Amino acid sequence: MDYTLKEMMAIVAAREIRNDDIVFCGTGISMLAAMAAKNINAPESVIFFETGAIDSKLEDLPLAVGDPRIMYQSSSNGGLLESFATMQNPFTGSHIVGILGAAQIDIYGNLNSTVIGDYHAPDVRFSGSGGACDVASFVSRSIIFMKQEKRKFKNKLDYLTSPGYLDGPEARKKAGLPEGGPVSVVTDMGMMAFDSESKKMFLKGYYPGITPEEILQNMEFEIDVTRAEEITPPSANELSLLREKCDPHRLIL
Amino acid sequence: MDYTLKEMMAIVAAREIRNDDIVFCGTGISMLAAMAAKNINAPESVIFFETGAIDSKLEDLPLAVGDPRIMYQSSSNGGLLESFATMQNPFTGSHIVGILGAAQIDIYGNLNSTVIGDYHAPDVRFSGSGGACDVASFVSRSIIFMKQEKRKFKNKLDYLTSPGYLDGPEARKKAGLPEGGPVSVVTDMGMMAFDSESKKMFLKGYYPGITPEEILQNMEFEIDVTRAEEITPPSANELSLLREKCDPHRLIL
Amino acid sequence: MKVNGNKITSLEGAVKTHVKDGCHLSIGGFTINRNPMAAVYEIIRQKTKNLHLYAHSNGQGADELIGAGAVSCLEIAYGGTGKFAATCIRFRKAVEEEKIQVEDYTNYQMTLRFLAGSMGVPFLPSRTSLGTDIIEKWGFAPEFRNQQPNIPNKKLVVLENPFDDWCDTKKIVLVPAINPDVTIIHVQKADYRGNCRIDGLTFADVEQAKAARTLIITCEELLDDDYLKNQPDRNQIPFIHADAVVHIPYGAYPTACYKYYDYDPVFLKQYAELAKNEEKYQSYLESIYNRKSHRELLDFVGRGRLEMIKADKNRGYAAKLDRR
Amino acid sequence: MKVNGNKITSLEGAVKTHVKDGCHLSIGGFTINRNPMAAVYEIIRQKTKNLHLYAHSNGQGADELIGAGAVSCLEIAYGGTGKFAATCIRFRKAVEEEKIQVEDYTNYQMTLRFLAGSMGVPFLPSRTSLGTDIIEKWGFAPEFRNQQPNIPNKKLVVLENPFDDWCDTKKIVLVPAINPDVTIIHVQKADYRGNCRIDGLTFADVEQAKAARTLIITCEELLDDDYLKNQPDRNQIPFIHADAVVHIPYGAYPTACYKYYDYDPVFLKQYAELAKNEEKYQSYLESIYNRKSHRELLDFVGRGRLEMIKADKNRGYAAKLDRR
Repeated sequence: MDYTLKEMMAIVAAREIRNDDIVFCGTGISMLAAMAAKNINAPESVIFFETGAIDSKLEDLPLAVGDPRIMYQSSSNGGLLESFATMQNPFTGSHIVGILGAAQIDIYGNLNSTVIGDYHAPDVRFSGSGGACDVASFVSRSIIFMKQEKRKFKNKLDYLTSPGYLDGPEARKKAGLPEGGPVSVVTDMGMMAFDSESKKMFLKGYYPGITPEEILQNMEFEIDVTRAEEITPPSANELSLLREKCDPHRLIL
Repeated sequence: MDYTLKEMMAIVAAREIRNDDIVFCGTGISMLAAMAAKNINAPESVIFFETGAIDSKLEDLPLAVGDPRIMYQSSSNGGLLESFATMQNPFTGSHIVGILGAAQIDIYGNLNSTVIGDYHAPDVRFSGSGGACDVASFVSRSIIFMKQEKRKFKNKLDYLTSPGYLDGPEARKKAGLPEGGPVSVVTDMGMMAFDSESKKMFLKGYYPGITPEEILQNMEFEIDVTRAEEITPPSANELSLLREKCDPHRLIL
Repeated sequence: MKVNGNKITSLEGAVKTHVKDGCHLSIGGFTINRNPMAAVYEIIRQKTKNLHLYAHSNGQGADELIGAGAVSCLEIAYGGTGKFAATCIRFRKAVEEEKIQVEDYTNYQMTLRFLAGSMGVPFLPSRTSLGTDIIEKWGFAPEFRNQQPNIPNKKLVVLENPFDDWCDTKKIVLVPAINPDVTIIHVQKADYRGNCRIDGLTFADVEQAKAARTLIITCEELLDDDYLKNQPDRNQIPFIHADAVVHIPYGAYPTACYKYYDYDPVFLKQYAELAKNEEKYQSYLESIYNRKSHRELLDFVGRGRLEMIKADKNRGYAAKLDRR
Repeated sequence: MKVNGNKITSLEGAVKTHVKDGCHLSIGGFTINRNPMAAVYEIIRQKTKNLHLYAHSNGQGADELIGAGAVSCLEIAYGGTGKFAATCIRFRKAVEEEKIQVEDYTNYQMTLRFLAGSMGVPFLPSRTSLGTDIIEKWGFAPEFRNQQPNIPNKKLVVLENPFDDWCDTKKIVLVPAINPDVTIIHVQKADYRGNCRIDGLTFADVEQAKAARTLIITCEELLDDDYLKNQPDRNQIPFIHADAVVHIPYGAYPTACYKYYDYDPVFLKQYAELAKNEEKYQSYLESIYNRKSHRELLDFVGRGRLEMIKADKNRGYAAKLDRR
């Protein structure tokens, strides 16, 4: 089966989504993963956007969470207030899975999407939190997309925008955050999960043709790779649904 | 001119309302006063309800602030959140005049609409604050309807539901309340106002046929009556607009 | 809440499953409008007891629950039904006879409390009630509060503004969140998953709905998913908050349901009369117990009166209704 | 705000009267949707300087104001336009070159800050950002904050929950209210007094509008009072908040306006390209200065492209638009 890395990543993330999940998604590949889950393995899952649309029909792929395509035939069109309240709400929030991306990640799944360098005189400025910090703070679990690069998997973040497990077990609780935190990091080489005790990232799987060593070489910090297994590539069915149902015009893929 | 006391009271209160006022009103005579102002002396004033309707057409007289008649052709149908936020909002709140009623009032215009007797074992229980305390707390000025009775004009309230000037000048500020407070008390015998220095109630006017002494006899506390003048009764024009435009079916009058 | 799927059920089943003795309940509507009356009568019929009821100005529904002895604790802003009863009569009796414990808030405070619950925060701030007995006098004794894990330890808290005098504010009142076990609302339109469209004012229904652990929706019309999704801007509550959907026309009767029917002044006046008399009220309660469903109340009221309160298409209420 | 009366005015006049140098401004919309672009270009044309801009995720509008050098201080959650620029390019440059001072919040925090302003409270609480640098690192130095009477003395405050652990919450973040001098929003429908109807998502427009001292509304369609009052449930902003109403079709172009037109991918892609190049950006700015009105931009873009982005009646966007 011929597939691109982007397709692999979208499918790997989609497989993490279950029926009865409410999926918060952002733009780009995260939107694609949410749509893939809905069209493939979790038809009862519900997609929702921080801008306030829930369960949009999504006949056409949105290019931003402010895209008018998410307003068409949704269950309700609210605003930012409603959407973030839904995440922080104890009853709905516990069903929500967030999909995030970032410029940097550390071993506890904390994310930086604000600056490289000093905050007050940055070398590189990024978009900033947007809703990412809110999602990472509120929802029961989150899936993170990252490029597997040494400068992105950092011992220490230049700026901690969105909370993962902060500095280890109990740290979220101590800081005052709700339970939750990242569960998967999907990269262009494999997938990490987080140890239930130490809350540290470990390698859960690698793509066919990639070795755990290669992944380690593309990270600044060391992670446990003993639990890693090769990840099953996208099936023909997964691929065709992804291509034909989710992004027929190849806007993201 | 023949008129009832209720008509006199509605007209006297209506005269206090100006163009560019946003009038919060409750049920009964307060609704009538607001409608009278709009139909007679302040056509640009805007009526709004704590339930969330602004500038309703009011083709028919509502019998409660939850009456569906206030939902017809309003400018916006929101909810309680929107309406009270509008009162607390610094820009809109400063234009709002509230019309209130109560079971008891004291010399500083504080109101009781909760209980007679001990709060924990009341002799008489009333409806409670509803939005009255919110209105009295937030808006720039309020007009109060009262029956002129000794048991209602009290030295000390059994329960302070809605703040007037609390215990005198500066007291609202000290308590943390926004500026504002009551400006008029309209009764079945006359109208009181509040001294700009002492914040104490004084008699501003009495109805034809009523003397200041009679009014004092119907109050537990003493007020200054030296500034009182006879109040002009409703004109033929005022009366006909009140009767024909505001309450043709005599639901309140 | 239940994320997805078909949530249609019977009223009897929904009340039996969710509204248990001692449960913390809130009901939607305002005074004489859109109270979930069919559900209120069903709760009375099932003789549920010891409810902890959260009301802002839910007049008729709250009064009937209290009158039936279903309520032991009440947090409330206003117990009245406008012209029909300036103070709700069974509410007044129950408080004067010390049959229920009451905690008083303002309408805005109750609304903020539901909003806080729906937002997942422990409190929200406002400047209302500073200097009043709403702050000074607590209906629930501190010991009572400490005994109950599902109510907050304080009625409210006055906080110095931590941002100095930002917004010209020195002090602010924090009111604690409410997360009812169950909220019941009556809406004009819903679908099988629980998307809701309310016509006219929403009162505090949306906040009450989203604050609840379990949401029961009764509706005038049960529609296709597609119908409601064609105008998503008009749907205030998305299905993810809903647990049970019950189709029950005239489900707010004798209170009003904008665009469908008006309140019934005959019923409300009769109710206010008989509520004053112990004996008459007991036989009124018997009549509720003896009915099997809301349908039987409507049959008893009769087509003629229902026709009289039918809403004009344009105005949304019955313009010609005699309300004296 | 102005309570009642006719508020119709020209865009040039509204901007000249209300958007002064140094003014605290917020604009509506989100990334590539319903930004008040006609007003943004008018502000650029009038060479307004030293704006203190409040943005949540107002992508294109915020970036063009920053690119034109109109902004000196920025409070923001997100500077991006989705696929067109993951990080807005002029925003990025301005921050990296330290030409503007930035304070970072989250989207929810910015929304709550506008909500607090609209509600008249100095702050609102949420559990977001605990343990992060959003709390630790302040963009505006304390001295700067103390010098400016119209910004709060603190970026935010972490408070111990005064209701013990009610709602399982030990700590909470309070964010300070924003009351902008001016908010500008672009809506689908408005009337002469300033009643507004927004189709599709409202983003944070309603809160931004109600938080402002002065509200300028630009609209696709200017309608009779009666038209909007026939469906009051759909009007999110009542006229009492409004100061100026400007009728300006395609007023959100090149961003989208649901039910009217889509975003223009050609424009947004070209913009992202030229924003990377100093020289090209200068001549882009010249082209704005040289235009007398938004109309001239639309004429320049041409009927063909406007036709391409025209929204399908049913879907509300241009389904066949080539967005690659």
